[in-house]
Amino acid sequence: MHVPDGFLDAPTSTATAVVAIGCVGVALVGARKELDDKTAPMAGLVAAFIFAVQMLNFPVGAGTSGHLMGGALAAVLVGPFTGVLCVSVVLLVQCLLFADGGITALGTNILLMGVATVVVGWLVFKLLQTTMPKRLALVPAQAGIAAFASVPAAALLFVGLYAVGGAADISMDTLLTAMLGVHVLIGIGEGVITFLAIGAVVAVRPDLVYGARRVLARRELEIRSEVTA
Amino acid sequence: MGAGHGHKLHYHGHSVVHRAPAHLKILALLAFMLVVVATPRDWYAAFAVYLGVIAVVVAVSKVPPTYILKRTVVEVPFLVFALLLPFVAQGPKTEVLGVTVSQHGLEAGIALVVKGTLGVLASLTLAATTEPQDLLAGLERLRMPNQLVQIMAFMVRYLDVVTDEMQRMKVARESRGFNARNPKHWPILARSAGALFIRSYERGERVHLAMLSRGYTGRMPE
Amino acid sequence: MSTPVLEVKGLAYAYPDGHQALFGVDLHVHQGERVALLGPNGAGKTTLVLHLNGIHTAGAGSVSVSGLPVEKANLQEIRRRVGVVFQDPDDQLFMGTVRADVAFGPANLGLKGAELDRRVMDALDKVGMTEFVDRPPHHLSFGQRRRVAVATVLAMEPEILVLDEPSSNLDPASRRELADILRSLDVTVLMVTHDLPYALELCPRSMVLSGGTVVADGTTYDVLTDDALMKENRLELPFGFDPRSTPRPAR
Amino acid sequence: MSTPVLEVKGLAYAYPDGHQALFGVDLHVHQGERVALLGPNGAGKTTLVLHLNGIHTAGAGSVSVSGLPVEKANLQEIRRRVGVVFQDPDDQLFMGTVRADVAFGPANLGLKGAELDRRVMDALDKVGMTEFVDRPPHHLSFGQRRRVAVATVLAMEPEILVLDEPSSNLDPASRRELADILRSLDVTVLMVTHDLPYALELCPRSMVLSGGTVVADGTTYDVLTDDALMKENRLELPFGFDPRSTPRPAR
Ligand SMILES: Nc1ncnc2c1ncn2[C@@H]1O[C@H](COP(=O)(O)OP(=O)(O)OP(=O)(O)O)[C@@H](O)[C@H]1O
Ligand SMILES: Nc1ncnc2c1ncn2[C@@H]1O[C@H](COP(=O)(O)OP(=O)(O)OP(=O)(O)O)[C@@H](O)[C@H]1O
Ligand SMILES: [Mg+2]
Ligand SMILES: [Mg+2]
Repeated sequence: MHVPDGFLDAPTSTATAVVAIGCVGVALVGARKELDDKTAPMAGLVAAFIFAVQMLNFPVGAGTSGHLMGGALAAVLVGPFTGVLCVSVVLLVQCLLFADGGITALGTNILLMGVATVVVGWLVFKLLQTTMPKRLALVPAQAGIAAFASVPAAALLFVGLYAVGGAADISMDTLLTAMLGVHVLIGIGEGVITFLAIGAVVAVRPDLVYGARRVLARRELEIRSEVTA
Repeated sequence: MGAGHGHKLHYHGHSVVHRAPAHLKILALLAFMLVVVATPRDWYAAFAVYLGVIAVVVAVSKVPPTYILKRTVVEVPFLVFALLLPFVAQGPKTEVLGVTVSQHGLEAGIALVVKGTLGVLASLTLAATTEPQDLLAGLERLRMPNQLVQIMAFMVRYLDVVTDEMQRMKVARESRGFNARNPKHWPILARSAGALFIRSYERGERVHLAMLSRGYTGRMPE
Repeated sequence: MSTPVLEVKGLAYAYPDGHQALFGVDLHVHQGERVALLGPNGAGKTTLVLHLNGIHTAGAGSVSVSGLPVEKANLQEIRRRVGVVFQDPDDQLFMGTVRADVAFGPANLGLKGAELDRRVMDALDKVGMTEFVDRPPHHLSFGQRRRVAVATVLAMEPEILVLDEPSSNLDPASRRELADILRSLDVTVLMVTHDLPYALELCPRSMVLSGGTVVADGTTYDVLTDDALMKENRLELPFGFDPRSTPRPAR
Repeated sequence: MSTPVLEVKGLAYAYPDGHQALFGVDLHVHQGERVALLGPNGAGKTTLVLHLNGIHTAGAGSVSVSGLPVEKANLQEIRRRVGVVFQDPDDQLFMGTVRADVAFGPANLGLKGAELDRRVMDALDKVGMTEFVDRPPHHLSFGQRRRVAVATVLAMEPEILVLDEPSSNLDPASRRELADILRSLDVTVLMVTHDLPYALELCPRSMVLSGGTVVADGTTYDVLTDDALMKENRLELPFGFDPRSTPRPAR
């Protein structure tokens, strides 16, 4: 759902840009706790992966294009604040190097795909974590469900923005039904991919999953004293 | 993993446009598009002028126009949307070539195509004349916060690592009699995608540590 | 004489960046031979090896395996016959566990269930890696990865084994065990190596590749004792080793 | 005795996936020594080496370099003093050209212009790679990449050189040249190797690491001639080599 230049009217674009800048600012402050020497490369990789995933762009039914978003995946892997930063960077690169999403619509796009999916994904994930038993094996499923929920949420916001600043007055009911219908389908794909990806990482490098840190047990080291020649 | 030896959209060249500082190019793109978006949708002459401006920049840059035109396909999904607008929008109807369509939707659709296309052409011109590395430096000069710069630097680098690892895995698979055309092999591809993620991460992590081992402090030496 | 199992004629190749690595290579290897491929760094050994199962495509000249030209139509069959152990084990291992990685090749040949399992465990047993069967390969030490890489190829039971520096990064015992394995198999072996005593021990015949052409071909003993040839091609005998004073290895 | 330049005490470490690799390692290396670190595949040699400049962080125990504990505050200084050549050259090379890659370290130390250039060309000259200065490192042969990897570290002129299997994949002449370079430098050397004659030739002292602990430490000659120790740790002398019949190397 990369919004191109001129899709929403100027006041709406400006407003979303201001809100997006605010959100990224909050994320920058929040990410200080999440981002260090070792997690910076991880954030870069997550960005690269989301980039790759979003390249799978397929036109769908009544209008807009659909593709996976990766917001929930980012939130679970690197934390919500860094997650917002990752997706925002992806959108910036896509806009500047691939002309995917207009530069004047960058704020809108960040709000839709960077902020909405990450926040909704993270909230659902946290909710599931607090209500379910603390087990590492459950993390991928929780992430998958969170990812599924995040996509229609972003679609809803998209319809809202279009109602405010859309260029043509189409029936909101039609748009809403179409967008939700399509994005529930995309959400299923998103959920499955997120489940698989988080599952693969949890299996061999659970320490890399931000959302799994809480459930990681501390390990004891064994010392073997041997007679040295 | 070569540190930024071009990307698929970069067209190697030495024109004025290539050499212009990246931060100025980004600002120019932004200003240009703001003007385009703010232009009322029925000032068709203005849009013709904008298109002329892009054409001149492309000509100066010596990037073959077909090179840029071929890449406008990213726009296709929204073209579909624009084409549908006249049929789904409400309001007064009008007739075009014997088909009844929404007057409002028609105008909106045309405006969408025009403005969107200008945006795509302008961005592609920037992409074709700017290395990712320079773009990064440009954004840094524009005071993009350091955390974002770092994430973007790693992202650009990882895109190389991931493609590189993917290529290696492909060769390895084929040497052992694998043939990806067969759909029953898709589960294998899915599983090796998980391995690809960890592998790329760990390779990138080791390289990052190698950089730290040689005194890297987060900024490339001149 | 029978058709050679490996036949390379006038092979030339340039990498996509324009760098030419092979300048007309001719070689024949016959059924059951064990041949060492020696030569300095950058001679083109790896480039040559990657032509033998069609990973690179000849720029000029031809390669054939048991009379079958290496070309698109025959690739499937050729890759079944020729097993290549790459110089870098990271190029060879790509699945999430050692078991899945070793099973990958035989599974592509159509093996299933117990038979597949037996192949996998057999191959891992040969290289002494059975206890690592459920670990991810990229979490092993370099030498352990090398051993798994060898196992992935052994599991396919190819007729022709091509190994690119298989002994590097192996501990001395594993190196000897690998030699034992190679000697015990009834296959044709072409082995790239910089370890000259190892070549003498294992391969009765040696070829020297230098600057993209074959500059010598003869018994390993003759090659290693030809001082002028050795010097020209950056081949030197290691500290404390003299082929003249070792027992001539049995064929 | 002076403070050791490398001091490791009770070092234990587990990888993030839970696999423990070091179980309490103790070792000292003094100024100007050349020490070989031997041991079977998977012994923990690489894991140990990566603690010496703070790439891994000790799970238990401590590491210090010239009296400076390896911890966050000292990392910058320690990485200036300790140069590590990784086992896999692909982990070490990351820039677009050989020149940029070799210049990376010295440039981070603040070198510029002609001085930087001299360092780069000197280092490349030592490993015989000057003619490749403008090629991308990932388009080189494995052995060539290994040589460039060594050059990237030599260019930083560290006080302590730690090398993880530097001779693997090198052609015999390069191997000897590397030995000559290491002997000519006035630095402390810790070298991981599976090449026992090479260890004997170059390092008067050897340590054996096995199962994550140090099981032997003595002169290389004594270690290589201790048959029981050798057998236990998968160390075997190669075909045709007998340390007892070689000249005792000069220190
Ligand atoms: N991907 C590549 N692109 C361009 N040139 C390459 C590439 N790989 C290798 N070369 C060049 O081709 C020549 C032959 O390389 P090759 O890898 O075949 O050497 P080799 O004999 O295997 O050496 P080594 O003993 O170091 O493994 C070298 O000069 C090398 O620089
Ligand atoms: N990234 C990793 N994650 C988990 N375990 C690892 C990882 N790297 C190595 N190991 C394990 O730690 C142990 C020690 O590995 P290390 O790489 O230090 O061995 P090494 O002595 O260097 O062996 P080699 O001679 O084969 O290079 C091995 O059992 C290995 O399987
Ligand atoms: Mg090679
Ligand atoms: Mg090692």
